[in-house]
Amino acid sequence: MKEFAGSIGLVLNEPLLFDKGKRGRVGISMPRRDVDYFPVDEELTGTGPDFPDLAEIEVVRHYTRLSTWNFGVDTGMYPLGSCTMKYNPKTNEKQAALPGFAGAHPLLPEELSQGVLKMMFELERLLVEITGMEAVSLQPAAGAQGELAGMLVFHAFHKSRGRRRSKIIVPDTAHGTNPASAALCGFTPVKVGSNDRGVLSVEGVAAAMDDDTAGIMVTNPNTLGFFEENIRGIAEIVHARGGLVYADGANMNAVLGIVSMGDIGIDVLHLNLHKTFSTPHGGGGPGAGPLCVRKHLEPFLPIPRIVEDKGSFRLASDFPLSIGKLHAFYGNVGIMIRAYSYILSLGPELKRVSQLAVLNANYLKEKLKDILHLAYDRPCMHECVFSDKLQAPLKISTLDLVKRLIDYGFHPPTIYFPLVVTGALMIEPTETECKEELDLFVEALREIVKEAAESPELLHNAPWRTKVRRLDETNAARNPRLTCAGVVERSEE
Amino acid sequence: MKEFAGSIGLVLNEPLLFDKGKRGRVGISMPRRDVDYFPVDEELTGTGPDFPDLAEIEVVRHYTRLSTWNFGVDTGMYPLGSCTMKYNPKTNEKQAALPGFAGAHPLLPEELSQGVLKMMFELERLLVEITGMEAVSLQPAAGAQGELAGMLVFHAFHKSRGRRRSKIIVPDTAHGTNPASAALCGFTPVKVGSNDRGVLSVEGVAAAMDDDTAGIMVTNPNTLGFFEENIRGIAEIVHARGGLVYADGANMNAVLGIVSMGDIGIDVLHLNLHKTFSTPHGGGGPGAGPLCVRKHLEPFLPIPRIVEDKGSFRLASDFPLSIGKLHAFYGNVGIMIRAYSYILSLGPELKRVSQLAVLNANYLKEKLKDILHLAYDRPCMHECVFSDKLQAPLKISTLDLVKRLIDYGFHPPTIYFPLVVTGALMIEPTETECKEELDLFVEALREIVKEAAESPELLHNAPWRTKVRRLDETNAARNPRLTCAGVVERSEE
Amino acid sequence: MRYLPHTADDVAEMLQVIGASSLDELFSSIPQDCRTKGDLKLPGPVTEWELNDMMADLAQAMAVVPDYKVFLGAGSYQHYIPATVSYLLGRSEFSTSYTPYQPEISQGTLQAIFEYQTFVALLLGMDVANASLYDGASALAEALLMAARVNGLKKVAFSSLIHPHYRLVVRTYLEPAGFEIIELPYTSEGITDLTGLKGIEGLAAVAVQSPNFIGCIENLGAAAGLAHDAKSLLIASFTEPLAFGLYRSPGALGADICCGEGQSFGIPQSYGGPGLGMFACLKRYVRSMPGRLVGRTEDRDGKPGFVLTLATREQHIRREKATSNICTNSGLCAVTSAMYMASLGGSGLRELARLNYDKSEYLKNELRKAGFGIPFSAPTFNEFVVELPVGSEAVYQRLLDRKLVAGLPLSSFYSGMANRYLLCITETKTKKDMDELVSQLRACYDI
Amino acid sequence: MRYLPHTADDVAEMLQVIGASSLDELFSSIPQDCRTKGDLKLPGPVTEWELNDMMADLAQAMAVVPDYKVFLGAGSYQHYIPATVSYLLGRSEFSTSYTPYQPEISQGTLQAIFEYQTFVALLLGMDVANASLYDGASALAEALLMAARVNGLKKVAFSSLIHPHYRLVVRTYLEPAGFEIIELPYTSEGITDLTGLKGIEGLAAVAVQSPNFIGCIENLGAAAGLAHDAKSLLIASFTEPLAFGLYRSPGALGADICCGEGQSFGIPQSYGGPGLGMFACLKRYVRSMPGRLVGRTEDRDGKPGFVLTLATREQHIRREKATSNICTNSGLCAVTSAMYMASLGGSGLRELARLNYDKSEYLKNELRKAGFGIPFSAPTFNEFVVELPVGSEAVYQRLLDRKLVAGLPLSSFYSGMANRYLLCITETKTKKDMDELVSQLRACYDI
Ligand SMILES: Cc1ncc(COP(=O)(O)O)c(C=O)c1O
Ligand SMILES: Cc1ncc(COP(=O)(O)O)c(C=O)c1O
Repeated sequence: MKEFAGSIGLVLNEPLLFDKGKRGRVGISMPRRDVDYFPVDEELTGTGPDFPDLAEIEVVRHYTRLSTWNFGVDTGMYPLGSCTMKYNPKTNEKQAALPGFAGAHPLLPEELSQGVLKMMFELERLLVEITGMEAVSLQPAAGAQGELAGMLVFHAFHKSRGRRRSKIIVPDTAHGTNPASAALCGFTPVKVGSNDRGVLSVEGVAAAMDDDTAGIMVTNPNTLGFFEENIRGIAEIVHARGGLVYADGANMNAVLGIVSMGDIGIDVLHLNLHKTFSTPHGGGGPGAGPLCVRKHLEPFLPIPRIVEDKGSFRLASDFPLSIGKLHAFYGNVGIMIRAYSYILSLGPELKRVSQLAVLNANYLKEKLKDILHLAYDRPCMHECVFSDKLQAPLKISTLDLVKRLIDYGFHPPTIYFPLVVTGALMIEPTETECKEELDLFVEALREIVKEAAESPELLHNAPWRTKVRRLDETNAARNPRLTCAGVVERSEE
Repeated sequence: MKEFAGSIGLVLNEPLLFDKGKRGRVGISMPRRDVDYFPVDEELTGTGPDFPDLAEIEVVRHYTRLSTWNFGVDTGMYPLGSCTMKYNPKTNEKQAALPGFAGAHPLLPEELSQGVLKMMFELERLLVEITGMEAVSLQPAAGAQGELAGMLVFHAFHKSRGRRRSKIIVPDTAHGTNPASAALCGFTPVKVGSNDRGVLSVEGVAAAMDDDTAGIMVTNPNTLGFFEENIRGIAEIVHARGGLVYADGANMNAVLGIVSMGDIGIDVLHLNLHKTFSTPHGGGGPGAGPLCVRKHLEPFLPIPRIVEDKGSFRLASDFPLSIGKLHAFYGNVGIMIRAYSYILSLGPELKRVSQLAVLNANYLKEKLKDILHLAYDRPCMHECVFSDKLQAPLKISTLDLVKRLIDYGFHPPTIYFPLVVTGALMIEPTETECKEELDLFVEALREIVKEAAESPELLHNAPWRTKVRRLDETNAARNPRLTCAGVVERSEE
Repeated sequence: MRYLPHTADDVAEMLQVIGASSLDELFSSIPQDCRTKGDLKLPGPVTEWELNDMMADLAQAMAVVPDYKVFLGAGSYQHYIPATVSYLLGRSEFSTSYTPYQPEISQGTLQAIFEYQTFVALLLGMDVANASLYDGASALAEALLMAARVNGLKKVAFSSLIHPHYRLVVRTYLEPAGFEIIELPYTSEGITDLTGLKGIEGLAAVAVQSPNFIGCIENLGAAAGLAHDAKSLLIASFTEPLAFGLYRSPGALGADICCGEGQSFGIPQSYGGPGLGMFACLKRYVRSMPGRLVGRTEDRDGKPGFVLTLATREQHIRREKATSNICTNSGLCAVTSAMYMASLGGSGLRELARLNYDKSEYLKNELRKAGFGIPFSAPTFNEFVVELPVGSEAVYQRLLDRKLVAGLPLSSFYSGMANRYLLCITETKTKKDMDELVSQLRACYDI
Repeated sequence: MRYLPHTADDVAEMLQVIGASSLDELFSSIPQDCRTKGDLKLPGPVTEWELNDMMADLAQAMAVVPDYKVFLGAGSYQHYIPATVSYLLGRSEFSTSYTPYQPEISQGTLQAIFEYQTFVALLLGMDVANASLYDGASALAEALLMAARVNGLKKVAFSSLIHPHYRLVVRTYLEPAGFEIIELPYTSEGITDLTGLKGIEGLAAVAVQSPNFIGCIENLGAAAGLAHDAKSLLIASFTEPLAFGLYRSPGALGADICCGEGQSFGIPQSYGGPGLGMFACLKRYVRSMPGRLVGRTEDRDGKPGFVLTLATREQHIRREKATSNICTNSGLCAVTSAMYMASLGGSGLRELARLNYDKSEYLKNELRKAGFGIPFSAPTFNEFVVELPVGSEAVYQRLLDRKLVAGLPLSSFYSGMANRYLLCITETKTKKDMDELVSQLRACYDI
């Protein structure tokens, strides 16, 4: 057997912060007091929260140890379908940390903020070129907020035409944020199914589309990894009934420089900078979810917008049709800097990013389809969806398969999504994985599938080598313990 | 049993770099070529070395994974006697990385180098105040080079007085670098033993000192953790016979602000910035070993020296008695910046550093002396030396004891040094460990000592939880494999 | 290109396995009329070194310390960030990992977030906190939506002294869904005028910010009383959590939901984002909470560990019935703030908060002594309003030329606030900085 | 103080365990007359924030890019350093660990150094390399000492075109131990004049640097022939290892020991240190080598792993009989250079070396075209000597005022080199930078 990455090594235990420390220590350099004490209204003051006092070394060791319990992209392959866990270039971190950016106050007078404003303005232009859309707002703080912004644009668009529509078409393969975002705006999602090729049909959409429907939310390529090949026809139908077409661009990594979203009937699109544009996920954020629209929807974009005036830049809010503000300031500028750096570093080679992402996914699909059931046996885009159908007779579930992958040194793929595939296993290798790594991943899955037949308990009880084994999620939800016991004691009743 | 830091977790395997990569990849951003190709003499050019070509992600993962196989001060307690593995403040790293420092060329005209020159000049002044010596050269690149510089000063001093002495007194407790450094200068080390209190006696030194002896090298506090209480008497004897007194200052962490080396008869002293002054060890360097001398030896210090001229600084080399240059430029400036930052951050609190270092060592000594044999049962300075005497009847060696400590999440102490204690176990906790950590360490050793009696195989085969188990060092030395097999193939014969 | 590991050979071999003759052929499922015409017209690729220069140029064009003294707060605060925090959060195991859906290999993030939840609950005096929301503004919107869910009502009231941007964000979130929003006026002391609350029926929540936008400490206790009398929830919003190192926590004063911006705690200002939406509430409302939650549990061997929990509130399970659409949140910022809070400790937090208070009181005093007006009498934390004599716009501009940003002009935010400026003083401003500001102001006004 | 974790209670409890009444009492074994009188008169303590300001001020007072264009090499080279390298070596498992005496928990450092040894051996065309020495200068001294040990002789010869500082360091190391050192002159082409070697008896080693101090490629093959004829070893020294991406390696040309400075490979210049002493030799001499060595072996379970090996050469075992006194070396710099070499790869190394060559040839050409003298005709790598018309000191100073550091004046290093300057061009200099230099020089001389 080949040597896989998973191994046994020394990883240290570490208690909760709240079980450490001693009153009177300090882990920060207390700034010099160069003024006197002033009187303070004792009625208003409290004793301050009961945080533990720790020395600097205790803080450093605590988080150093914690970090070693985590898997990251730098640790190994992270084939999370729908999530594009590509390599996060280190130079981007350096740019975002430049004091001129990191230390900039958002309410500085515009003449003192030209650097950031220019960067944002140019990033908008770059995203216009990449998506084929016509105007961009960088304000949404993540994909889901981008979706919300998009839905608000739908709402505002219809309102501007003096109507209020209550429904929205959402395919059954959609990410959960899509219906949730629609609902937040007061829309009722109407589900449509995909055809036997795993894509939406024009007829299916036509049947659902009516005059009370604000439009449709599609994900393209969709979460089964297929390009919605009928998108133009669908857009025509929707537009004909006065609706708009929204595209969830979480999967843009498949089609950079390949598909111009503006040309295929999409009116509104959000991007995930923390997917396609390489900004790190940070264990769950922060991200950024720019909203891209066609010209006729530009008046609805969030304010403030960045406007160029003879080579200098300012923030403008005089857009009466705007959906308003979504963020306390202008969105996640630190993330924009990273994405901007990434785009400049690749330039027109961005197209190759998608080509290789799709190459990697199809390669895995070919190499794995004899051992894992392929939900739809046809060429895929940047990800492909398998299921546990072949292993089910052995009483091996998707969960068992992927937990065992951990022992081999790989992060599990996305599982049980999209919902339309039972026991789904959604693999997106991304373009930053090299062929050898893919081959190793294939070999690991081959071993695991063999183990499934020969020693199923290896899978049922996997992972074996992690800091903790499978965790009791049921009890966690039944008796939620959400803060350190004994520390937060607010006697409620 | 308490929960100790040692645990099992996911640590990934990683092959050798030379088993990775593929011709045509690149992990660096190739700078733009803005000039033509010029002719090159083909006779002189080669094919270049056969390094593997790797993508950036491969390099990042490789070293990320390798790093997780290492223990560092940020990982846990590192009680290495004689090595002062204290916490390395992160802010010092930040200072050393400032572009004005990190990017400075050493041959810049002096008027363009005032920042670094001032820092170095001031650091010398600070070390003068801290040691009580009178002049400092920052040039030696590590402790051993400081020792060599000191021996060269001895040599030059005697030469300047028209004599050449061939011997030097070195206590049997000395670190191996002391006799090696002396020998490098052509001195023959003469061993003297310590008395039953673990220190040198005046008589012992008097008996060894003669007119062919250049002087003595002491370590104070010595490597048994004791202050050489007879140092003044010893210095008198040595001085009376025309010799000089050298002190290895590797153990200065015990006596900052407590002992003024210049006042107790020391003529030459080296410091280890990477011990006492918190600069990180980097897995074996780089360090810095400044040389401090009394006034009468200042003319012998290495050149160039930093000289102040009406508030500006320059490098001066017009010191005819100087021992010469030791370093291509001025020594390890990056390390000096860190030490300078450390000293400024502590200021007069440096004394408390030593007080707490000694407190910690004595605390451990008290807490452990019933289970481990104490080589000398008396109050110690910043470190204390135990041995495996109590465990020997159980066929448990020092090595077994400390390898088992790894399973408990602690780095082993220094072992089998100093040589005068058989099976020595030398513990230096340093001041940056808190009481709870010391208590945990004590408890771990108590468990281990219990295991030694109850299940000795746990110790003999320890460590259990590391990436590799005990390694075959004999075969490594017998059949040295010092480069990747199959990669370096220079057919020699 | 260093980010793309494929050699020509790799591509050829892989295409062969797939059975495609070219990279282009991989996209054959995309109809021709959906293809981009021509190549992307993008600048670059630039090298890493060119990028360094370009970005340094842009960064250079920003007014930051040490060149500028910036007395701005108003929702974004300049606080010192320890080198330890920057180092630790840069460890790739934290920064390059995904949302911890696979708990066995995400215990680092999970424990760190669990501890963050504990810190936030302690800080705000609440029972539970979530794993973060985007920022203070959307957190307030989510809080109002949550209160509406809890009470089944679509009418809310908020103070006009809540950060004006936050109020705009709330309107963006709530108005399309048909909410009614009542804005409460403010008193001459600089706090919310709650008297109007009395008559209102069917109110889901009352939201007040303390310290409020103009730096004043609100009477949260009174607000809680009135809100609870009206059977509605009190939502306490904030932009400067450091205040709770000195002033009583919203929880102690009766808030039901507490939310705000955590940027002050170790997160760079970064021109306003990413920030950290802190969000906490009473235990009884936890199942209505938006956002992720980390909970403690045990593994198969009985070993303690952490998992994402109560996911049935969330969009990936509940889809359109979710308590919120939030998915990616501000995980790394939450961890950052936990690192910062751990570094401060309880003692450090109290000391630093007091120092912020005393410094700003010093400036307030000096300005008063110099004859400038302090229009609002309510106690403040590290921000307060100064009223300059007429002609302040020109003075402000002159100070800018001298690299002093003398606070935020309030005239565009509130009517009747001409010549009023919101000044912020944190520990990063020295006595000397403040004396300089006062003396420059005096010089400009010839006093 | 954040570095000192002891609370007053801790101290009291611990003193009680020890049986001491005060911290002072812990030092009772130190005679009173050995005690420091009074307190340390040190500035500070300064806060982290004050330190930031102080150090930024000092760093500001240095001439570095982008403000200055520095055409200096001469043993310290400005090369681009990838952000990846800085990040990776900053991981505390690498930076805060000790010398890997405990191999089970030091495999990261050990494998990285083993790979470094392999890189260096490949680069230099040698069999084995050690784990590093301090810098190029002491590495040369150690090489000469080693040759003396191998041959049992105390006479050595070195080229006068070895870096002048290195020659000084060699003298410092060798002269007190009674060595005889012969310095070889140089030819008008700019390389070592080896003719004098013929007659010398009892020579332990001949040392030549290539590219030499004035940038020229030496005839190492001829030197090897002559050295070996004289039964001595050829030591090849270097300051710019990037040259071996283009030119043949010293090993291929017959060197027995090869040593030099590795700073070029990813290590910041830092005003000259820390650097990286690279050191390699033929297998047959390995047991005479100074410094640490990492070797491959197996653990109890037969699993491959790495250890420090051949320690019997070293001071901690052999004490005064050791092959050298070196203990702490440049471990982290060695790892850094390995990270850099891994990032370049073989293809990148060749490409980058060629780019350095072509850029410097471009400047050489432009200078020549402008009428300036190129006194030495031997091929160079990325450094070469230009001869300016008389009055060059004033011109040099005028360029300094324009933030151009126009190379290193050679007059203080060699007689007969008035008006000669050693210019260095790496990939960090653009065509524009070079054109600017030439045009400024022309302007100064009115040509
Ligand atoms: C297809 C799809 N849409 C939307 C989202 C939501 O993006 P975010 O998590 O940034 O809010 C995701 C994220 O997982 C996704 O995969
Ligand atoms: C007592 C003593 N002296 C000298 C040295 C040598 O210092 P360096 O390793 O910096 O050369 C050491 C290092 O371990 C030491 O412990």
